[in-house]
Amino acid sequence: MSQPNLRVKLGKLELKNPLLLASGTVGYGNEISQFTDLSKIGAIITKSVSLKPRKGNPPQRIVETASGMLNAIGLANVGLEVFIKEKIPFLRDLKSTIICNIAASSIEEYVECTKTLDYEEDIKGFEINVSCPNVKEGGLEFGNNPSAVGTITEKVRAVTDKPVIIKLSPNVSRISEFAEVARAEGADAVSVINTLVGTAFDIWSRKPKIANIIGGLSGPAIKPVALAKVLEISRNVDIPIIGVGGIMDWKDAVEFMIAGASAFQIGTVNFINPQAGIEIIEGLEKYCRQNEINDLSKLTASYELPK
Amino acid sequence: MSQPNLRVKLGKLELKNPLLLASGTVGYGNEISQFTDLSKIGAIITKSVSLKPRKGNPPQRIVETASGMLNAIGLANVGLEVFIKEKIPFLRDLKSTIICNIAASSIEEYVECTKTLDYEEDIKGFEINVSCPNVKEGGLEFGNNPSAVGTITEKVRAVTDKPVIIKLSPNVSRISEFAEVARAEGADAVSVINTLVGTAFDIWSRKPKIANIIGGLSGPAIKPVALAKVLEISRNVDIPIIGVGGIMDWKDAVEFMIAGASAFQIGTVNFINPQAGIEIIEGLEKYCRQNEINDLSKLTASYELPK
Amino acid sequence: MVNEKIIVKSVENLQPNIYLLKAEAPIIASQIKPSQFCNIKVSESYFPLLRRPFSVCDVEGDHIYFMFDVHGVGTKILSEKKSGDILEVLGPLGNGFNLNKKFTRAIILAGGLGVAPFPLLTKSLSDKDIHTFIGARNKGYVVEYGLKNIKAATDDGSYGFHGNVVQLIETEKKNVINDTTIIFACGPTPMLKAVQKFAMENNIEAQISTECAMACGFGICQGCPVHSSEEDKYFLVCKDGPVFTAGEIEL
Amino acid sequence: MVNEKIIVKSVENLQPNIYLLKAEAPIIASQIKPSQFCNIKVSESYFPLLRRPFSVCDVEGDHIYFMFDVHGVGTKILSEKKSGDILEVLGPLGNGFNLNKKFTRAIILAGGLGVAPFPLLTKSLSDKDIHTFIGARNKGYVVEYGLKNIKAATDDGSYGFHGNVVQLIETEKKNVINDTTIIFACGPTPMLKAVQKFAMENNIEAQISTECAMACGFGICQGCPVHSSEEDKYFLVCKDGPVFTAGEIEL
Ligand SMILES: Cc1cc2nc3c(=O)[nH]c(=O)nc-3n(C[C@H](O)[C@H](O)[C@H](O)COP(=O)(O)OP(=O)(O)OC[C@H]3O[C@@H](n4cnc5c(N)ncnc54)[C@H](O)[C@@H]3O)c2cc1C
Ligand SMILES: Cc1cc2nc3c(=O)[nH]c(=O)nc-3n(C[C@H](O)[C@H](O)[C@H](O)COP(=O)(O)OP(=O)(O)OC[C@H]3O[C@@H](n4cnc5c(N)ncnc54)[C@H](O)[C@@H]3O)c2cc1C
Ligand SMILES: Cc1cc2nc3c(=O)[nH]c(=O)nc-3n(C[C@H](O)[C@H](O)[C@H](O)COP(=O)(O)O)c2cc1C
Ligand SMILES: Cc1cc2nc3c(=O)[nH]c(=O)nc-3n(C[C@H](O)[C@H](O)[C@H](O)COP(=O)(O)O)c2cc1C
Ligand code: FES
Ligand code: FES
Repeated sequence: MSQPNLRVKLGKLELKNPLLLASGTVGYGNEISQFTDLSKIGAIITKSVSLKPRKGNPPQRIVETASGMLNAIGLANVGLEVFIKEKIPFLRDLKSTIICNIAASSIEEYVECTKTLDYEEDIKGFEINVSCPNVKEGGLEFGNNPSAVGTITEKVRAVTDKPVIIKLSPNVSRISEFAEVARAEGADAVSVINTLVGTAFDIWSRKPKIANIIGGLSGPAIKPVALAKVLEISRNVDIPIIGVGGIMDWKDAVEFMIAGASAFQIGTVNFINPQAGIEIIEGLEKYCRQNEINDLSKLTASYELPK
Repeated sequence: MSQPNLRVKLGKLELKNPLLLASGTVGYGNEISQFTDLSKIGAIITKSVSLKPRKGNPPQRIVETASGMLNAIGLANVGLEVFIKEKIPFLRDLKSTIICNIAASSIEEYVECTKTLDYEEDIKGFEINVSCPNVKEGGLEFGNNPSAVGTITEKVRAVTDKPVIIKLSPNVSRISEFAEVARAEGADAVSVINTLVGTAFDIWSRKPKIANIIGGLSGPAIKPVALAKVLEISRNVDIPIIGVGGIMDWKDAVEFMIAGASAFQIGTVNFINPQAGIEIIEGLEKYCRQNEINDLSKLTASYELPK
Repeated sequence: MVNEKIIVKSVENLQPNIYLLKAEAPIIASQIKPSQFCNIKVSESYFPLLRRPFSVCDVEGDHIYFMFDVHGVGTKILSEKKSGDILEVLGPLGNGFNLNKKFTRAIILAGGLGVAPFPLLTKSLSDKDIHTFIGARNKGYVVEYGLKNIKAATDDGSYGFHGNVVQLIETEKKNVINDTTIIFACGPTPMLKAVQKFAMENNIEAQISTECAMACGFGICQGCPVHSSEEDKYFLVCKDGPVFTAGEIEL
Repeated sequence: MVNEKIIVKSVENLQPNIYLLKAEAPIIASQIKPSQFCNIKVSESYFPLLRRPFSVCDVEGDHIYFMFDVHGVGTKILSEKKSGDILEVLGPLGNGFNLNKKFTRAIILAGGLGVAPFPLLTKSLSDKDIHTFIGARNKGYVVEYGLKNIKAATDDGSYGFHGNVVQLIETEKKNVINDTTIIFACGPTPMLKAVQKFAMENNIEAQISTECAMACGFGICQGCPVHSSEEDKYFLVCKDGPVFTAGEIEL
């Protein structure tokens, strides 16, 4: 069989394949580029950037849990200026498709960041993080309030013609309501899901294992939850979905696409297997050949549900 | 050091120790009683009972996930009549403390079940399941709606003087709102958490791995989420908490008590280690001695949080 | 039913991908009946989380045998066990074949790893006239361990009859079926359905040993339903089964 | 930095709970510097999920050594590795000790498993005058493998000096400190704090090798911050460290 077509289209966003590197799990690409050819993957979503640099949370920031990990990095990032001056050029030279993830503490900050970055032609799209559980001011609050998500989407949409992806929080009852607001306000796609709120305690010191007290749960442990959220949106809202949560190999990626995802992101697995991205793309090609799928995008929402 | 005191008090409910067997994970006690002396544990919470018998969902009802499992049993149960005639006498003879979990599709059904069971002196309390993700009519809907939970609590409270425990759904943004409603309407305690909504697909058949499409995620995978929910309630609402979610050994149990739980339940672990209950109680005693805790209840909410 | 710590004695290959695990298990060995099963904790940790159910394949004194193929993570771990390793095993579980019946001839129908329970059955039917029919994907999956009077079928015809085991018995029924025959069958669900049909058509009693996903294996999780063909209710495979009469259940 | 598949050659006990793992790792062996580390995938599966970071303890030709104690699930699995097992190892990671300095004498301060990086350092300082001070819980945790000119301290006095390693160096400083001395220290954080204080008071350079929870080990997760003592910012232990000068960081 001929080489299967891995290209996918999400609203205005076209990608050579559906594999994206999740924001915050590959920094700005420097380190991971030693293991994964960033020109071969669908896109890299850069670490959440904010207007001003953020120092991040004090240690301990991470802890392992059963088939997962908790993190409370606190959106440590270099800030808009350094990001533009130093990080973008590096990624440009690697010929990688850049999607810029923006995290802010106010609607104005979201808008200002988007406006400024819109001029950067190397940035092919924006992922708006309305759902980081680890920053006091904004994050969670926005993420769990449909009208706030609506306003952010609307305001960001107004200042850029580039693809806008809204990254949704899983810590809600009906995520499809949020996806619907995003769609209505002109988002090109939604990323589903960010981390689940979790914590862990040391039973001897009685202190939380991470300094921020609560953190975001990621990894294989959350895959069933992420899949259910993707499926819920796929069955109720007409918007492209980028699935994320616990993907470790190509089988998990296929599972997300079947459940409704047009593309997917890998996060935690990058820490354990920095070659995962390339291996997953190869696995997808093999799967397509085995199942005579000439166009991978046909897999999206191909679930067969009992009546 | 002398034998530590394991007794705990939750509102009107007094237990010889804080270990409860979670509803739906030990049926009505018959089978587990071959491994665990039911007179030695805090209490057994019986499988959710409804007015009429429920056949339950078709196969496949369960599937293993990373450090967890999905289930969609569909509240299969013998119904109120058989429960009273056959199940209660058996447990009475074993001298075990019985807490009866009630699941219903309407507020009226909750009330009627409670009324009828209130006459059974062997039932020492009620756990009201407003949060089963696997029944179409009711369950989830109630569980994600604070006013519904308020009404159910109020109505059930009105027909019994026995301890009433509301079992909360984790599939919400702020679980403390629900705990507060339960408290305000007179609940003695809240059980936190029921399972998380999840799913899984077979990548070859493209069918969901469980016939009900979505199921409830339980096991070690969800422990960080359950702990965060317990902590959130402990910090915001003045009501005793029964922690549940991913407890596999005494260390996990201690972690839940530190995070705010006055008692805890074990569920999934019963399937893997039917002696877990007794082992955990022994572990708690040992921990108390090592740390010179003469009264286990002092552990509840003993967390030390950074400023 | 006990939760016995059993000691692995050996793990040998019967075929490249098929293993026979021998373990010292005095309690279970003394209680087990043909086609009862055990729920095995394959590792000391909680990875994988759930136990794995396996029929007891054979018994020798204090020793029991499990026969399995490497299917996924759990069977992979089992296949790597070494002599001296300890396994926590819950058993005997479920109801085995019902042998308190008047019959002189036993027809054993096994599909794939469905052969697993039959060495033990064969032993306990020493006084009966046994005809064994086994079906396998190909020559490399045919296992004759502990069986008697065997006729084999392979899907690809690489060994014995070319076809499946139910097609094979069709061609042989004249010679093997009499009025005091009972069929004992175990294998994948499609095969068991065919056996149900075959038993009906030839109206002979068939006892079928079923398989399904399980968590606890002893009746507390309600995870293993199979629908009754008489009433609108579910049986539990682990407690009411795994053996059912062909007429009892809807597969 | 590579993700090398290394082949375990042996795992031996140096003390009842302390292990030395030898593995064939040509690439890492040829690149590693003292106190750089590797992030080891201890199992083929994703249990445990994260890799485990370990200093390279020693190098012999194509072989590298790791020294560790059984602490939790990951080190337990490592301690059970057999000759021939394959490990995926990411390394060399971080910056090792800075040896491009003018010094004639090296004082090695090791607390507990903090001895791990020093056999390799000792080898590479063959031309220097080395004084090694090691501290351990008790006799059963004292490891002298690959070290030179050793003085030991134990918390319970069961071997050598009764006290910790920093108290020991206090009593010895007259004899060992001169103006071209550098301290190389590794151990638990409380000990490293004491070393910072000691170095300050006696104003000698100290290079301390730190430890903290890590996910990736190579700079992408931001999980391993340590606060700078000069500016209001965090270094990353895995990338900017694990070795820092005593004055650089706030522990
Ligand atoms: C009563 C009973 C008796 C059995 N006897 C034998 C036997 O003697 N020899 C043998 O080789 N196999 C037997 N099986 C099937 C055996 O349990 C599965 O092959 C095994 O659980 C696969 O585990 P895994 O981790 O290797 O596969 P995975 O696919 O990794 O398992 C994932 C999950 O699916 C479940 N699962 C996967 N396949 C099956 C299956 N076919 N049946 C039930 N659950 C499954 C596992 O238990 C686990 O919970 C029996 C099953 C049952 C129910
Ligand atoms: C740069 C560096 C070099 C190290 N070198 C060595 C060495 O040479 N020899 C040695 O014995 N130990 C060394 N350690 C500590 C070693 O990484 C831990 O002992 C090991 O990770 C414990 O894993 P576990 O699964 O056995 O313990 P668990 O407690 O089960 O681990 C749970 C989680 O906590 C983390 N963790 C637990 N203890 C530590 C610790 N002390 N430091 C960092 N993370 C920890 C684990 O990595 C894992 O993510 C080093 C640590 C770092 C950061
Ligand atoms: C250490 C870490 C840092 C993260 N930082 C961010 C971030 O800055 N912005 C963001 O939108 N998501 C962030 N995430 C969430 C991931 O992008 C992803 O949504 C989540 O980890 C689930 O995917 P996974 O299970 O594959 O890791 C972070 C996750 C981890 C583990
Ligand atoms: C198979 C299964 C059946 C369950 N049935 C019920 C039920 O009938 N009623 C209920 O309130 N909770 C039910 N639960 C939820 C458990 O009581 C518990 O809240 C959940 O499993 C989390 O705890 P665990 O991780 O220790 O299992 C069930 C859980 C499982 C795994
Ligand atoms: S497997 Fe649990 S009830 Fe049958
Ligand atoms: S461990 Fe990931 S950045 Fe240091």
